[in-house]
Amino acid sequence: MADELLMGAYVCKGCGIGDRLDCGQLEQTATRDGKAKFAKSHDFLCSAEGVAMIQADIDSGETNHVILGACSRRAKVEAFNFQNVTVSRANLREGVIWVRPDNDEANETTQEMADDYMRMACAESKFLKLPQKSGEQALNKNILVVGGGISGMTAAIEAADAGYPAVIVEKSGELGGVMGQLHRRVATTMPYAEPEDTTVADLIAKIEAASNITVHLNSTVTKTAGAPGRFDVDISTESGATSNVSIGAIVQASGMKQFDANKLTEFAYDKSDNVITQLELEALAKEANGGPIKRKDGKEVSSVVFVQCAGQRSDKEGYLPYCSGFCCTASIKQAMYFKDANPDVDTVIMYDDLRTPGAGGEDFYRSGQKKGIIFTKSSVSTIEASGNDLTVNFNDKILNEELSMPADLVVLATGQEPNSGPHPYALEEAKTAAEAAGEEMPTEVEITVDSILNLDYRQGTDLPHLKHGFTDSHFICFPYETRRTGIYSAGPVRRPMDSLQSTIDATGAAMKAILEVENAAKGAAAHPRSGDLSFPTFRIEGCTQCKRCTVECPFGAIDEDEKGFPSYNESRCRRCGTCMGACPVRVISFENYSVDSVGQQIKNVDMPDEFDEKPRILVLACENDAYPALDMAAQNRLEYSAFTRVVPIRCLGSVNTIWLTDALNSGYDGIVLMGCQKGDDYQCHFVKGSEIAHMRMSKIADTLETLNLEKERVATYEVAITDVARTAELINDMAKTIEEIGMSPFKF
Amino acid sequence: MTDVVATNETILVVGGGVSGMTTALEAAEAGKQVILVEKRAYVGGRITQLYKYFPKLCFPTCGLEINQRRTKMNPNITILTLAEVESLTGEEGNYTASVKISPRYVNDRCTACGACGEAIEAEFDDDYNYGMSKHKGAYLPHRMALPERYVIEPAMIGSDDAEKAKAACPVDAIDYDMAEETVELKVGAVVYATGWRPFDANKIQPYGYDRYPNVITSVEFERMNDPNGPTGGKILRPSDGKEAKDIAFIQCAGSRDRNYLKHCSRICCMASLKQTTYASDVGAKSTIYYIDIRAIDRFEDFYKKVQADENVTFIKSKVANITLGENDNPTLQGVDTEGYNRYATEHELVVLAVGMEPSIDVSTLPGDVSVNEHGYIENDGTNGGIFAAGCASDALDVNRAVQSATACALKAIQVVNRVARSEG
Amino acid sequence: MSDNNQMVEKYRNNFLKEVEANVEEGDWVKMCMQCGVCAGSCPLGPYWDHTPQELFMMIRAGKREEVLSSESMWMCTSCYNCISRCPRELPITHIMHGLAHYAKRLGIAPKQQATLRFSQKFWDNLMVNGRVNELKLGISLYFLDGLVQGIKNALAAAGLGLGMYKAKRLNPMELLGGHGIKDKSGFQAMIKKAQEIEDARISGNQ
Amino acid sequence: MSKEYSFYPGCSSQKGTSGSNLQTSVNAICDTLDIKLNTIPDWNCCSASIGYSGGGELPRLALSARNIALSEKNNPGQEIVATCAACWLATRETKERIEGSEEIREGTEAALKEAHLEISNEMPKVRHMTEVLIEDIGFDAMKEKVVKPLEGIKIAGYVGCQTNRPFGIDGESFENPKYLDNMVEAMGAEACTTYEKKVSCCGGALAFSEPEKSQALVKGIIEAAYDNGADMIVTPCPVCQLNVEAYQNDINATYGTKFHIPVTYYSTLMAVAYGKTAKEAGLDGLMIQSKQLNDIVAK
Repeated sequence: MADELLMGAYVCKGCGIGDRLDCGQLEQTATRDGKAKFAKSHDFLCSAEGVAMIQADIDSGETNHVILGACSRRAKVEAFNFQNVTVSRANLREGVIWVRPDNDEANETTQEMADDYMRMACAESKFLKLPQKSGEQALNKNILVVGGGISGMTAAIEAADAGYPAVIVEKSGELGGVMGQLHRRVATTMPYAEPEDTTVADLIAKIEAASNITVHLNSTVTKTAGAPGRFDVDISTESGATSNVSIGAIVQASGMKQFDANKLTEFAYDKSDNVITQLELEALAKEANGGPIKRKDGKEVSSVVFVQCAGQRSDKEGYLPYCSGFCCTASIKQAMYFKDANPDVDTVIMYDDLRTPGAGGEDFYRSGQKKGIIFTKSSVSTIEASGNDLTVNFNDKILNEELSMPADLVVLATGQEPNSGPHPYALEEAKTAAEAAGEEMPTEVEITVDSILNLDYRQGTDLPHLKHGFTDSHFICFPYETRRTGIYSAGPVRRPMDSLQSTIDATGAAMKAILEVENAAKGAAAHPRSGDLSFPTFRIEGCTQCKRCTVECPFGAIDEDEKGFPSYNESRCRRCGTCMGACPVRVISFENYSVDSVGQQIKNVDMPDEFDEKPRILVLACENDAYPALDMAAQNRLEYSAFTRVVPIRCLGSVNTIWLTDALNSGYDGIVLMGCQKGDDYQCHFVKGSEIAHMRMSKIADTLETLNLEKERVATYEVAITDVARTAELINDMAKTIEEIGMSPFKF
Repeated sequence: MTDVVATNETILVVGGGVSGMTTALEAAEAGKQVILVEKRAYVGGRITQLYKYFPKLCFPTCGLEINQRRTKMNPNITILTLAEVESLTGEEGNYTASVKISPRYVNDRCTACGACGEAIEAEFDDDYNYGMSKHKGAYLPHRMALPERYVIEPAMIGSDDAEKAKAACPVDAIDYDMAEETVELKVGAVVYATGWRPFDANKIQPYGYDRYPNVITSVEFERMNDPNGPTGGKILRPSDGKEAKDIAFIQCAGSRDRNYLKHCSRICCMASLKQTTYASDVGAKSTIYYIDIRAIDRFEDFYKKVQADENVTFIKSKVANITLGENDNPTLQGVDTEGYNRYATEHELVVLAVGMEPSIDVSTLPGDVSVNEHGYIENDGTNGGIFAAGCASDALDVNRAVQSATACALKAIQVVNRVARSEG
Repeated sequence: MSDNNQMVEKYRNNFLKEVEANVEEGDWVKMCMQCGVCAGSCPLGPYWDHTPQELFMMIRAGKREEVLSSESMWMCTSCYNCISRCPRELPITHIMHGLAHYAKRLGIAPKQQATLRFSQKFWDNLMVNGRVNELKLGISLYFLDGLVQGIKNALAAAGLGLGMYKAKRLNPMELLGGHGIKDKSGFQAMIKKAQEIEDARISGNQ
Repeated sequence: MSKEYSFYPGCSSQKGTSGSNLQTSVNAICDTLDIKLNTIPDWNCCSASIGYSGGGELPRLALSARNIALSEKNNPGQEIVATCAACWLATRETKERIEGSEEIREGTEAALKEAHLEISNEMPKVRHMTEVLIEDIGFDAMKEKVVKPLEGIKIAGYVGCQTNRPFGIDGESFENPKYLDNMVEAMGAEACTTYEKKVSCCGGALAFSEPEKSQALVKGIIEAAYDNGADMIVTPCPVCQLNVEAYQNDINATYGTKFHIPVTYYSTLMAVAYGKTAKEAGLDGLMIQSKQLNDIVAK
């Protein structure tokens, strides 16, 4: 593409735009004010003919910066998807005619609105560049899999099967993980009636047979530097021997650890050998191998009680608050071990809620009943051990009685804890919690676990935790979105799950890793701005090494070099622009999104003078939620103030306060910021963007004071995509506020 | 005539709900050619009809917006709407799918300006709102519908309104000459993401859904609570349009029951827990009648939160039957099995937490595909290049459905990569 | 130690096994998932001291005496509501009949239980002629509680009797024999044989 | 050509017994509809669902097995039809129980041997009279034969328990069967379609052993009929008929109600509509006479 800036503006007359607006004037505005090289109108721009017209101009080199005065940037995307040129869109349909009444007194302001959007689009266009390659792109198909349990083995096998070589790092001496310790696993296929082979042996065999899977046993990851497509990973053995591999993307399948049953003193785990955990029973079952199961003292077990939710679903200090999900079916399976060996063994499962979901779960439950397993809804209070005799004291919730019964063996379903590394934001979160609780600020948090990944990242060594130590994603619709691009966790480290779930999960994680490998090769962004080829750069000469960008990046994408300058990692970056918003000296920008590309839109709005009684309201709206909500308000023909000028932004986190001060200085009467919900159930797809923005805006009050403007002139809201009517209301509220407090004095 | 380019390195995804879109997007963004076949006139499936997700109480349309943007921008995905796979033959790496495409009567010139809808009177039951409201004969299925194109109700064809609609269209996008057509697609791998349908509550005779106006289903209740839904977000009794302040939720309505669906539908417990928050938000009381509350993994946190809400009561009991009480109040008969307590309790509104029924028509599958007795396709490794994603494979919540769909993308990629390798 | 013995019995599923082996359709008991639909569906539910679902739990809990001596299952009207609604396909009505019969067979059933006595009379009555003789059945019922109570009952029911007589639905001639089958001997031999087989099976299990 | 069935009348429908007028009226409509019922010779009692105290599983099954065997022997190739719910249920259950278990089949066969009888592997279908009418004759054909439509009578269709559960009529719901209402309307009367007690229990045999409890149930059944504006109650079941009709005075005495509502059989209604005499229709068997029906007969 030629370096010369050739802006071509196109105004669509379709969808009533032509009837409602003076398109001739819009063309003029684009050329006269917007400095477009030319402007054309078309009756139906998104039609094949209209698109062809534009494409022809592009092909003939007439334009390389296309400006479309038509519908919302969310509409007709496929039609206006031009290659090798920048495209800016003035939203004349959803942004103007659909939100304004069609009558004489409205027409003037409606036209002004449209003219401004043309100016804004031109201003943006001027500052847009086509993303160029950074030179960082490289195709590296190697997938690192940390953990050799069923999740890890599955991830490796599935990736390798698709042609992406896998490297497994397992800290123990053999593959298999927890699954390897099991006798059988819960049924995973119809008729879901019998315990199944764990498949661990098959998986190991597959791995040994695979030409493109390498396995490092007795090894851990001692360093992970770089970024997707160019991870530089050290793998060290216990003996300290270190090998270095180059990796494209990472799957963390570090699995689960058993809850420490010694905490369960009420269940006499610490007192009796005959009170054991599910995993310990697996060992006994393996030993018995289909024969009668004997307990430690050699006695054949003739009665066994399974205590569900042992140390789980509890608010007690040190207990697990969550449900581990797998234990109900696991206990049914284990009771089957006994029943299959000898139907006369009494097997009682004491549960609170029996959780055997899905098609298979309920079948397996019925199969257990058919085999004669007794299920009783009850809560076990204590287990008494005297010698080898056990007495289980419990409340039968159906018979509503306090009962007790003897048992040869008691199995505690203690559930699983994630085997995750230290939480990078532990201290930060502890502080916020302390602040909320009004307690004194902690200065440090105790780290009790070893690092799994040893990330050489500015923001910590491991994947951030979500809750209860799990590395899960916060997003229901995007379960794999971690805050460390190119590193995906799978299996029980991510969420409590059983082996079938882990297998599916690991396959999914492998898919994400492969996709990230491909993205890194293209220099394309991962979710949610999938495919975005731009990346942030900064003017080193302007940088003050203030570290805000490196601290605030929600994805830990930015490191610091030895001099303290930010060093960007393109393929870690998600293109939210939070760094750009953070930078006090405004040296950070993207080729297709910059302080100027937005700032100039704001500045290029025509600013009537104070006495025109035509205020200007700037709306900065999150492109994923608030902006669509505004579009839908328009669809519903909800009206909002004609003095509104909306600029879509990638994330509220990308809002640089300079935009606001400039806006206020240049005479805007009110500013409305619309971002996503923050806090515990945040909906910001860049995680922290909205939160950070709210923090920054709380400081804008000072700016307003120095300008001695009323603080009501800037309002920040959490807006959901469903807040269709509300978006319009919020704007109109600001319009009302301005009527009350009067116009801004800063009009020049 | 729709012409679709497909080769045996193409991945066919059947069903464009959250699972199908996920599979399609992951595969397409990894560089594969994908054809997405959707029965409805728009993609997004059932999540477009959900008001909120558990446990975050966030909005499904938020994720939908991202996925739709990804789809619009991705040239590797071809979407066929109003299309159904009628039959599939062949083997791994070489399948032929015959796809029936019903006419939309609106071509891609449509700008969704809405002129056609305004021009006409004819109204039809709105399936999107489970028949609780009407839409015009020319309509946009919902505000975020992708493709963003109007649809003409076939029943309207030939009427004056049909002509009015055509005349009103400023861009000549309405075309009544469109006819049903069948296209044959040659593909390498097939992912069924055909999703689920709510179990037909009319069949649950003891609960009188077919007889009592104030007995509704959980999916209807969900639409009701959407501010953009048929009641503008108000919980209204169908019998008298009054706001319901005392709501009963009956779990396992059609699930875990050999008379209906033998399996546990997994989502209903969490869905009802979620829906109690809608009720609490407007100061209404909720009572949940359950057998086991299945709030698995960290969903337990949400369960605890709801238990702490004094507006919500839990009763461990499968309701025996419902009779009609004063002013159309359903009366629930049963026994609280915890400690034995017989009840006959009136509520103003009853919500049946209806189960998930797989919506795949098994007869369209090749005979050798494993399907379990509940109608779910089993990914047991014996189905060649055919895989099941999301609720075609089991009763799953959205989160697990997306996991499964992502996994299926890789399984399908493995197949077409093998084809590519073999073809050199 | 008796406590302890009792405790030892509890939650041993011996009684469950006993029920599975000896009670009509007893092998279904273990399939109950305690949803309570049967309890809520029973027309005489309020009169049961233990509802079916509770009885099933008690059987699993080894509460042999309590279950077999209970009046509950004698409350079954055979309306089949529970069967048609049970999500787990348990033939509850039959299990109730089976439990009742088994309790009676073991002599643990409450002797004065009205339905027990009526049921017994009904059976005995039909055993005589192969068909039920309503009048004899009726009269024998009235005198179940001895003469005095019998007369009271008779007077109370006189209106009914008279009405039914008028309506030709109660025939005094019945007393002189009335309906019956021809092949009585074959009939009784058949029943005898059936009983023998059943007795053999059950004693075999004990 | 007339349809033939092997007929199992059951104890309560014998001459001079509680359900005899069911028998009379069924004969009447069969005559009109050209249905031939061949009574099973020497049939015996099925023990209803009450003989279980004395009779164990196998002896009780043997009872019905004997009737099936006799039917196979004397009315070969004919489906068994019963008019009494309990008879139908017991017989059909026996068939299914025998088909469902080898042990039970062997047991019953051994027992039958003592009576020199046997059952085949393919035992005949066991059907209820209403099934025959609905499935083999059909509502339209039933309607065609109406000569005296039962105009102006509002009738609550009380299906009861055992006619409806666990088998019922194909395609009908256990909770809200509609066929009895349809029959009523086919006869030109008005059905109380919202009659919510149509399948609730009358106490069955417990009417004898637990009169108070049972009468409390019957009270609800009658009350609901009045609430629905019914002139009379119609039922297919002899036990229901007896329980709901016979105890109205006792109930009035206990609860101070003023119940006096006729309770007839569907077959009585049909016989009347088919222009039969009061005797043929079994109207004389009613303890509570129905003026409306008598008037129509007199027309």
